[in-house]
Parts: sequence; structure tokens; C-alpha cells
Amino acid sequence: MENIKIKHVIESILFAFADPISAKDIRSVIGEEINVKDVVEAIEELRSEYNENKRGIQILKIEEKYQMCTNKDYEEYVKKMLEPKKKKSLTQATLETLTIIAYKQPITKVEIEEIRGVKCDKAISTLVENDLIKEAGRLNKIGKPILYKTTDEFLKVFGLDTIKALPDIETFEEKIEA
Amino acid sequence: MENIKIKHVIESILFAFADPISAKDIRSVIGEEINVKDVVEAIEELRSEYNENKRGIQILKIEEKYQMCTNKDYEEYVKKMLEPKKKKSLTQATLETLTIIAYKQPITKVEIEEIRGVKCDKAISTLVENDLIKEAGRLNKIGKPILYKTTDEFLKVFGLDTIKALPDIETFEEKIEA
Amino acid sequence: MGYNISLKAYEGPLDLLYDLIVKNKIDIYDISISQITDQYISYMKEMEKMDLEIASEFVIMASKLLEMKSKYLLFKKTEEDEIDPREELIERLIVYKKFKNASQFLRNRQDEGSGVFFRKREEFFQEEKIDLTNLSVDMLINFLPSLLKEKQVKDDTFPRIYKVQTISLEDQINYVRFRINKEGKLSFKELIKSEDKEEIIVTFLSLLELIKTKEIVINQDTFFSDILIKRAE
Repeated sequence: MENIKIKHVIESILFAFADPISAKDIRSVIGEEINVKDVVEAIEELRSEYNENKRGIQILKIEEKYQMCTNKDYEEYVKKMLEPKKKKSLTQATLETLTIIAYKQPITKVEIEEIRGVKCDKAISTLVENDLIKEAGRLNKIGKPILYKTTDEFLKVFGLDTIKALPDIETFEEKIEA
Repeated sequence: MENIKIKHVIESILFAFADPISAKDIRSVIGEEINVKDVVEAIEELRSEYNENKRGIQILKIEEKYQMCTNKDYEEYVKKMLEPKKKKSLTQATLETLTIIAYKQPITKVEIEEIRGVKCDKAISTLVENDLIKEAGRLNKIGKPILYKTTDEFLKVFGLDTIKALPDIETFEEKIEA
Repeated sequence: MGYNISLKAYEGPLDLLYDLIVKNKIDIYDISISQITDQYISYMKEMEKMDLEIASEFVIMASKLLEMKSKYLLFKKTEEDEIDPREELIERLIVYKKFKNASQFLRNRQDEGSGVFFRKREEFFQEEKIDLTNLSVDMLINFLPSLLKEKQVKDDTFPRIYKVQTISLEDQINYVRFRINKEGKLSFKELIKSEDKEEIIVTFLSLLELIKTKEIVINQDTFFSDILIKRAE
């Protein structure tokens, strides 16, 4: 595969994957014909292109993993756009995330995001910081996503003896249909 | 603001917003100093840059709204990384109802039922839930029946730029093969 | 002419009539009203025989067909400049046919997929801390609709959201081997991380493979009880 194409394939992978991904995982998607070194080189080229031109998108490098994000220079605009649309305050968004984890544990971030329809990194880190959820191993998939579950602190804060004391979701379903 | 900066601010907005957004909404975020025409020009420039260079990211235009997505050319790679969920298509009843709305919008439930010869309440609520159709006001008739029309999501799912891209209904005199 | 209708489920009376026309290769503009009426009625009789509930729409259409049939006999006899009683039905069927065919176009289109992938919206927060003092289960219940909505979406929706690739058998064998080597013994439930059917199946297959290679032994007390897995000595 020509160099320029590798770069653009990587661009589409970083865009769609949205979470941090390693050069090794990217290479496993592109195929055997290129090696990890080529992938790293292509990513670094792509990174500097985005970086030097002060582009709206940047590629972050976090512990040997790469992730696309917006340029911090334009934060004021991005913020202005996302805030008025966002009806839920922090407490709401975080509580919603917590509810999903409580009922669906163990669950990965991506699965939570599928339910909520938005990225949940911040909500999850807040919940971890407040000791309401914790990591429960990793799933053996690309990116080795972390599984989350609720903590004993969660039970304490919500006054539950056990996680089974949560109201049954099925009985709730009938209630809202009635 | 200089032209190049506008382009990059727009790039970060399109990336972060992720859903379709109009030039008007982008302009309201950037501020009064530029007009909608400048925004449209900048987006179009950005679009052709992404397009001409076969970049991994593309900018879709759906009914005057813009949205970032991956390049179709690299589908095989992105797909390998993100495995599709079990394909669950719409039932025949729901699909027929959607087709009638797509061609006859805005249309009331009663009019759809006249064409299909059966009740369509269930199909309509499924379509509304899946954001494929939405209410488009009410008819000034007895009972003030709700009018329905298709959404941008409908266009996106069926890969249409605009509702006018649907083939002429008269061409469907002959049965087409599955 | 003979007919053969399997008792398939029709979307409505028009769907049934259209299917009869297609099956009998009748010219839609020149329907034999008595033939089609007979076939329609016998379909309904079949349904009755099989104790199937017949929707009111089907019954209404049956009476319309019978009415049309008698009017048509009169129309043929007098041959006056009246409107052909079949006309309304023919028009409805043609319109229905067009939309039915168009829906097939959309179905094909949907199956192909658009080949492009989207992202989820970025999140932005102002505050950082949660107040942990006044929390109650009731507050969590407020968010259950989003969980239930997810269930509905899964029941009837498009493959618009893509999930990360699932586990391969090879990976899962390695994982089970790793856990067994580390922990010596554990139960099947402890190996499963999610409710995902695929994960359960792949894990089970891994066990079978590891039994074959004599790396593990398993034990199950009763049917459907949890399986105990031990490292083979």
C-alpha cells in the first residue's frame, strides 16, 4: 500500500474508533503487508500535518496510543456549541451513566456510550474519582476495553444492602407503558 | 477572523458536534463578525480539500446540513475494526409506511392507511422512535390530524443527499428484484 | 383455474389481493372480479379453519368485493355508460403496487449500507464534583427510560451503531488458560464478563477445546448448575 493511502486509512480509523488506539491494533486492521513501524511513521506524519497547520482536529498521543480530538485553541467555539444543546448538567449525565453501570455491570465505556449516544469519558472518570464505580477487568477485544462495575461505596451512598436490591427494570417497563 | 482560521474552527465544530449541523448554526457559534455566506464558502473549501485528497475523513452534505464521516473507500478497514451489530431491518409494514411518507410528505396517518388498507399506528410509532419520521404540523381539518415527514436521519440511513434523490414513484410500476 | 395459497401473513387486504394477482399472473387492469373474489373468500375460510383471528379490514374488503362482483355482473349485462365498478379497486391496487415496489428499493438500499461511519458527540462539562449527600435510588430510576429505550432500539432498528469486534476463539482459549493457570480453579460464571451470548458460546467452546487438550477438567453438580473448572493435574 502506498504511504499516502496508509495515512488516510489511519485517519479514517482514528476518526471512527474515537478512543485511544495503539499502532499495533491499527496495523492488525490494515493487514500483514505493512509493519508497525510504518504505521507509527504514518501517524506521526499525520500528527504533524494536523499540528503545524493549527487544524481544528489534532491527534493526541497518550501512552503509546493515539486519539483524535479537537484543537484546544478553538475550545471557546466548541464549548459554545455543545453547551446550549446539553440539557443535562453534570449530575444528570453522571447519574445516567451510573444507572447504566448499576444495571448492566460489568460494562465497557463503549457499551455505555451506545446507550447514551454521547461520549462518557468524563462521567466515568468522575464516578471513579468518587469511588462509585471501579474497574472490573478488561475485555479481550481491540483496544482491550476496561469493564466497570459499581462499588460498595455505591451501595452505601444509595442505601442498598446488595446490588440485587435495585428495583427490577422489567416491572418499571410495565409502569411506563400503562 | 482570517479565512484559514474560520476553516479550522469549523473543522473542530464539525468534529465535536458529530451530528448534522447547518451553516447558520455554525455561524451563530463563531459570532456576528462573519456572515453565513462566508461559513458556507469555508465549509465547501474544506469539503473539497478532504474530497480531492481522498482523505480518511469526508464531509457529508445532507439537506443543507454538514456532518463528518469516514471515507467510503476505506470501508473495509473501518468495518474490520467496528463489527456491525446484528442486522435488524424494518418489518415490511414499517418499511411500506415509511415509503409512503417519503413520497407523499407531509401526509396524515389516515391518508397512509387509505393507501395501505390497514391501520398504521404501530408502524408510525416505530418510525418516530427510530427518528426516521417526525411530526410536521397539523392539518386544518376536523380532528386536526398530525402530518408526518421524513427526517435527516432517514436521508442518512438510506444514503440520500436530499429527498429529491428518491427515484420517481412512476418508475416502480414494474416489480424490482430483491 | 386452480389456486394455491399458503397461509402466509399478509399486511392487509390489499397485500393479499396484490399477491393473488401476481400469483395468477392476472393483468391488473383487467381483473376477473369473480375469480379474485372467490380466491379471497377461500383464503379467509382457510384462516377461519385454522382458528386464526381475521382482522376487520379483511372482512370489510370481502364485503366490498362481493358488492363489486354483483355490480359488475349488472354492469356487463346493461353495458350502459356507467363507470366500471372495478375501477376504484384497480386504482388502489396500482398505487399500492408502486409503493410496495418502492419499499423494496429502500430495503435494498438499506441492506447495502452507506459505507461511511460516524462518531459520537464529544462531551463537555463545567462542574467537576458530585454532591454525594442526597442521593437515592429514586434518582437512578429517572434514568431507566434510556435503558429501556435501548432495548426497543435493539428490537427494531438499523445497524447504525457499530460495536467493537468480538472475541475470537483463540483469544478466549488463551484467556481461559491464563485464568486457570493463575487461579487453579474457578466457575464458568466467573469467566463470563457480560451477558453477551457470543461471549458465553465462545467461552464454552474454549472449555471444550481445553478439555480435549487435557489442560482442564470440569465438573457440574446438576443440570444447568454452574460448571466448575480445574486445572488438569
